[in-house]
Amino acid sequence: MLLFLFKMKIPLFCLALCSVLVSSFLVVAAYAQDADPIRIGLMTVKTGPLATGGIQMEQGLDIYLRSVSYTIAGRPVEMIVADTGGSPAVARTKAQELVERDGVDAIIGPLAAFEALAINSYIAQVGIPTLSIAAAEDMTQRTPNPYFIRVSSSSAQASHPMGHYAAVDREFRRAVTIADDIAYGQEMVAGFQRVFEENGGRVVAKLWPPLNVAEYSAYIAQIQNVDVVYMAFAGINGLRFIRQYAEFGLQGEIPLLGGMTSADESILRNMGDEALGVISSSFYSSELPWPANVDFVSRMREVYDVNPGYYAVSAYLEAMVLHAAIDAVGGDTEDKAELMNALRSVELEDSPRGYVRFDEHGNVVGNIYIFEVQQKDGRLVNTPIKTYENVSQFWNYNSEEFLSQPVYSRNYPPAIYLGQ
Amino acid sequence: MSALEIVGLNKSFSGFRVINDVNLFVEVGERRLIIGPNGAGKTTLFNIITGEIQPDAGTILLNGQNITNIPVQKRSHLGLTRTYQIITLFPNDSLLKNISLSLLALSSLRWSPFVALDVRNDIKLQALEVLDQVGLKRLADRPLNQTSYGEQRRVEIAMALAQRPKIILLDEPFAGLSIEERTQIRELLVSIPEEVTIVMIDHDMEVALEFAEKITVMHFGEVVVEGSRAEVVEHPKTREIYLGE
Amino acid sequence: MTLYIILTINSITMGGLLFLLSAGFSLIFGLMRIPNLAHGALFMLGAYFGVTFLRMEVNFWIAVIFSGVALAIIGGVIERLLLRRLAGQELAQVLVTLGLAFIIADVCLLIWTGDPIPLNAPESLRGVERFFGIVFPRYRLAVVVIALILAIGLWFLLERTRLGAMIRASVDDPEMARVTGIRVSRLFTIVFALGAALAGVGGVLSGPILSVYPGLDAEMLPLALIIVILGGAGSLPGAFLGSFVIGFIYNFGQVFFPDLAYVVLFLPMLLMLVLRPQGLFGKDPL
Amino acid sequence: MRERCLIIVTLMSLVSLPLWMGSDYYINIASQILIWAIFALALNVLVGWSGLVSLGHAGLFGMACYTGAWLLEAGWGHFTAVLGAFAMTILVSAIFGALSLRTRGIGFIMITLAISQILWGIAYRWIGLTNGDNGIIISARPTPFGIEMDTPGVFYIFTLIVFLLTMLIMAIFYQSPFGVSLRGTRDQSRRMSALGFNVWLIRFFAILFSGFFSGVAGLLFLYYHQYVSPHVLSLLNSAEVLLMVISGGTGTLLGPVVGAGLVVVIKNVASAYIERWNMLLGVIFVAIVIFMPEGLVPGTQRLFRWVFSRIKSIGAAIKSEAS
Repeated sequence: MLLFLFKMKIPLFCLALCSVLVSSFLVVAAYAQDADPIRIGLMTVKTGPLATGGIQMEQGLDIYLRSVSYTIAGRPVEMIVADTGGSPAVARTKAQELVERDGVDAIIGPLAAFEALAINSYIAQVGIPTLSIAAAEDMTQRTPNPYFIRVSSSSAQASHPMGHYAAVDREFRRAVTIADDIAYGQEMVAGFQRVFEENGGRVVAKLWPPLNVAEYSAYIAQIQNVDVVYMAFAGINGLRFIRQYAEFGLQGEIPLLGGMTSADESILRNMGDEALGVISSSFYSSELPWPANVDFVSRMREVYDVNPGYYAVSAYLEAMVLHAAIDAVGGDTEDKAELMNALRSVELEDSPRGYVRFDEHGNVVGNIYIFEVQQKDGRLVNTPIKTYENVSQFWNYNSEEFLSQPVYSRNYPPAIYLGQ
Repeated sequence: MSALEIVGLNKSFSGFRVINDVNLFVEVGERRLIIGPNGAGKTTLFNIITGEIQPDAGTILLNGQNITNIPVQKRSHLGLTRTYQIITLFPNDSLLKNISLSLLALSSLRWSPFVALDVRNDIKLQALEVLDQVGLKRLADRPLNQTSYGEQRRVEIAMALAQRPKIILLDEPFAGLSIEERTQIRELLVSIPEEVTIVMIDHDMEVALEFAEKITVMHFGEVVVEGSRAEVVEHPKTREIYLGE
Repeated sequence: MTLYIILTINSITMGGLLFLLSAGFSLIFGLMRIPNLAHGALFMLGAYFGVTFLRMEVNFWIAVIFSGVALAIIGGVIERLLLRRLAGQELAQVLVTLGLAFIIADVCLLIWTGDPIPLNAPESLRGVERFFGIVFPRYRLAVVVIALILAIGLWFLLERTRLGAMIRASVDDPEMARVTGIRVSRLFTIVFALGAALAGVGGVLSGPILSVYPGLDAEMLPLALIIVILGGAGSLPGAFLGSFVIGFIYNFGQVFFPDLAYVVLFLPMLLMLVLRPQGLFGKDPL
Repeated sequence: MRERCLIIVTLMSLVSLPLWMGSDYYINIASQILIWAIFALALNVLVGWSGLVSLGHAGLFGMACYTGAWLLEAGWGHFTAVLGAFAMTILVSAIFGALSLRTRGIGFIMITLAISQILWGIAYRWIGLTNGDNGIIISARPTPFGIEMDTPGVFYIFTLIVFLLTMLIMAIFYQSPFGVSLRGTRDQSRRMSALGFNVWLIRFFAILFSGFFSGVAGLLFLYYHQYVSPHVLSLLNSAEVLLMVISGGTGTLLGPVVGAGLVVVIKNVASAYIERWNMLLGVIFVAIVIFMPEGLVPGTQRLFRWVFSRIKSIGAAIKSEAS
C-alpha cells in the first residue's frame, strides 16, 4: 500500500496530496444538529482595527443571555460567535457558516455597514432574521430588506437632533464638520447639516479625512473662524481626533460636538481630561438613570469591568428584542417569516435605552439623548443633558417625502454655505 | 564590404574612459583575436557591439548596416551572436532545452502560448543536430547543472552556433579549462564554417594565438597594436604590456 | 497666511515623526536588502511596550529606552532564528516577515485588547507653545528635536565609528566586506536589532500623538515603504529628507487637494519609481 | 495506468463534491478555494515564472469586479459585462505593465503596490462611480445556457469548470514556447535579449496573461458574493494572494492551489474553532519558511523523495544482510 504512494510520479502525487488536503477539512463537516436549543449567531469583529467594538458586542450579548440563564421560552440558548475580521468577503462566508452549518435561528450583527451590505442579498435569500447594528441608512429606507431589523440607530437618526440642539439650544451659527470618509460618517454629517441649516446655522467647511489617515493635524489646521465643530467618527478615530484637538489647544476654545460613536464609552475609558466637555448625541450612555440601565451597567462592570457603550448595549438590546419576539411566537423559531413579523412588532417599555419600538421599515424608534463628557468617580462618563423623545429615522420629516429624496451622502444635501 | 566595422567608439563610466576612440575593421570570414590584459575594455567592447551597453559616441556597422541604435534583441536576428565569459545558461534545464531556446529566439514560434515546445519536432531535431556538432548529443536530456564546466562551455558555443550566425563573438572560450578540454574547444572552433566571421577575446596570448590570422591588442580602452600574428608578437608595445614593464 | 505657517510647522513635526518610523526600516533594507514587512508590527509592539512601562509608573524617557532594548532583543532573535537562513531569498523573506507581522499583531490584540490606548507625554512637554498667536503643541516640537538628535546620533554612528565603517563597507559591497574580514553575519544581527530598536523607540515616542491601537501596524508600514522609496534605499540622509518631504506633501496635499487624499502619498511614490527608481538620494536603482 | 486512474478519481471526486459534501456551507468553501486558486495561479505567472513579485494584484482583480458590477448596474447583460470586465482588466494590466516594467525586484513590488493603492483610493473616494465603501450589490448571477446558478452546487460546478480550464491553459502555457521563453527571462534576462528575445515584451505579455486570469477570478468573486466593495482592492488582498503563491510553492502548478486552500480554510473554517486564527496563519507561514522554504508542494515532494530513498537504502541493507 505504501509502495503505491512512492511509485506515483511526482505531479500525480501532488494532485493526490492536493485533493487530500482539500477534502480532509471537508470531512470535518457534518456533526449532528439537534433542533432543541435556540441558536443565536453573533457576527462580530474580533481581530483587526474594529475589534474593540466587536468584542464589546460579544460581552453585551453574553450579559443579556446570562441574565436569562441562557434560556428563552423554555429552550436553552446557544451563542455561536463568528469573527469576520472586518472583511466583507469573510462576513459572507461567516453568515453561511452560521446559517448552513450551525443552523442558527437568528443573526445578531454584523458590525460594519459594508459587512451588512455584503450579506444583504444572502439573508434575504435564505430568510434569516438579522438584527444588526450597521447604521447604513438605506438598509431600512429606500432598499429595505425584509429580514433586516435595527434596534440601535440609523446613521442620521442621532445626528438630526444634534443639528437641532446646536442651532436652537446653543445658537451656534458657523460650523465645520469633520468625519470619516465612509458612508457612516457622510450620512451622519448630512443629517446634522440638514437640521442645523434649517434652523439658521451654516456649515462653512466639511472635512473628510480618509479612514486610515495617520493623524489629523492637517485637518485641525483648517478649523478657523467657526463657532462649533461637529465630528462623526467610528471606532478608534474619535479618540485620536479628540486627543489631537486638545493637543492643539482647541479644547474649551471651540465647542466640539460628536456623532454616536465619536465619544463612546469604549474609547472614553482610555482617555483623560482631553475628552471633557465633548458633547455627543446617541441613543445610549451608561449614565442613563433608570433601573433597567443601572442594572445592566452594574453587571457589565461586575463581569467585564467596563462601562457599556454603543456596541455592548446594541447587542444587549438586540438580544432583548429577539427574546421578546421568540416569546411572542411561543418559542417556535422554525417559521422565520413569522418570527420576523414578531420582531418588527416588538415594543420594549423598559430597556436600558428607554422605550423602544420599530417603524414599518424595521428601524427603531426611540429616545435620542444629548450627552456631555464629564468626570464622575474617577471615570469619564457621558452625562445626559437633553432628551429628544421617540425620534424616528426620519426626524420630523414626512417619511414618504424623505424617501423620495436621494440618500444622504457627501454631496447631499448640498452644502451651500461652504467657504462663506 | 566588411563583416564588422567600428568607427570612433567611445564609452565612459562615471567619468572613467573605458573605450577610447576604438576603430575596428573585420572582414567576412576572418578569424580575429582581440587580446589585452584584464581591464583593457575587451568585454565592454563586446557588450557595446551586441548592444547591451550604449556607446557615448561612434558607429557600428554589421555587414554594412548601421546597428548602433538597434535594440539588443534585434541584433541576433541580423546574424550577430555571442558567448559569455561567465556561464549564463539555464542551469535547471536540459542541454536540449538550452539549445532549443537559442533556436526559438529566431523563430516566430516563440510568441506561441498554445503548443507544448517538446512536441515541436523540427526544433528538437535541429537542437540535436547542433548538440551532435559539439559532441554532446549523448547528454541531450541531462540538466545543465549536472554537466562539467568544459561541457557547459561547449553548450555556450553551441547556443551561438545554433543561430547560424554570420558573425560570432567569443568571450574567453578557453578560460578555466583543462588542456584536454581546450583541445576539444579548439577543434570545435576549427570546424566552424569558413564564411562565418569569428571575433574572439582573450587575455592570455598563448592559448588563442594559433587560431587567428589577425590580432588586435587593447590596453586601457585603446587599440594599441594591430596586425598579423607575427607583427603583433614582435611589436615592442605588446611585449611591454605582456612582459610587465 | 496663518494656515500656511501652521501647515509648515505641521509638516516639519510630521516629518520628525516619520523619521522615527522609517530610520530603522531604511537601515535594515539598505544593509540587508530585507523588505522587513514586520516593521509596522514592531513599531506597534514598541508602542504597546511603552504602554505597559508607563502603566508601571516608569518615567517616559526610561520607557522609551526600555522599549528600544526590548525590541532590539526581539529583533536580534528574529534575525538569528529566521532571517539568517534566508539571505537572498526575497520571497521567503516576504513570507516570513508578513507571517511575523500577523503573529505580533495577534499577540498585541491578546495582551493589550482591541482598545485604542493613548500614551501620555511627559508632564513637562504637555500643553502648547504660542508664537505670534499661533498655537502649537509642545510635544510635537519636542519630537522634531528628538528626531534631529536621533538623526545626528545615527549619522555619527554610521560615519564616525568602527561599527559604522563596517556597516557602510557591507552596504557598498558585501562580498568585499566579507573578504576583508568583517563578520557580516554578526553585523547583520546587530543591524537588524538596531533597526527593530529604532522601531520600538519610534513607537513609544509617537504614542502620545498617534495613540496605539490594532491596525496601527498596517497604517504605518506603507508610510515607511514610501519614505524609503522616496529617499533611496539604505540612505540615512535619504530617509531623513524623505520623511520631511512626505510630511510636506501629506499636510499640504490633504488641505489643497482633498479629493486626492487617498492617493496623495502613493502618487508621488509612483512618479518617483517611474521617473527616478533610485530615489532622491539612492545610488542604485532598486 | 495508475496515474490515469488517480487523475480520474481525483476529477470524479471534485466533480461529485456537491453530492457527497452534504452541507452547502462546505460546497461554498470549495467554490471559494477554487476562485482564490485561479487568482493565485494568475499571480504565479508573474511570481513563479517571470520572477516579478507583484504586491498589487488585487488592483487587477478588483478592476474586473468593479467593471462587471458597473456594467450590470447600468443594465447591460451578463455577456457584455463579462466582456467589458475583461477588456478593462487587460487595459489596466497594460498600464500596470507599462509603468511597473521600468523596475525590477523591490522596485517592482513597490510600484505594483502603489498602483493598487491608488486604485483602492479611487474606489473609496469616487463615490459617484463606486458607491464608496458601501460598495455595489449586483442582483443576479448569470444563467449560461439557461442554467440557474443560484444553488451552491451549480455555482461550484461552474467554478470548477473554469478552474479546470485555467489549470489546463496554465499547464499548456507552462510548456509552450512562450512559457519557456518567459522562464528564460526570469533566469537569465540578459542572455535572453542577447539571444534575440524581446524581454520587455515577453514580460509585458505575461502581465497581460496574468491580468486576464486575475480578471477571471475577480468576476467569479463578483458573482459568488454578488457584492463588491473597496476591500477587494486592499493591500491585504494583494498580500494574501501573494502569500498563497509563496506558501504553496512558486513556479509550480499545484503550489498556488494548495496555498489558496490553506489560506481560505484557515480564514474561513479554522477561524470558527480557533479564536487566534491570525496567529495560526502567521505561525504556519513562519513554519513553512523554516521547514520548506521552497513552499509546501515542492517541500512535500522533497520530503517524500527523502523518505523513499531512506526506505530504499534500508531495504537494500536488509537484503544484503539476508544474503
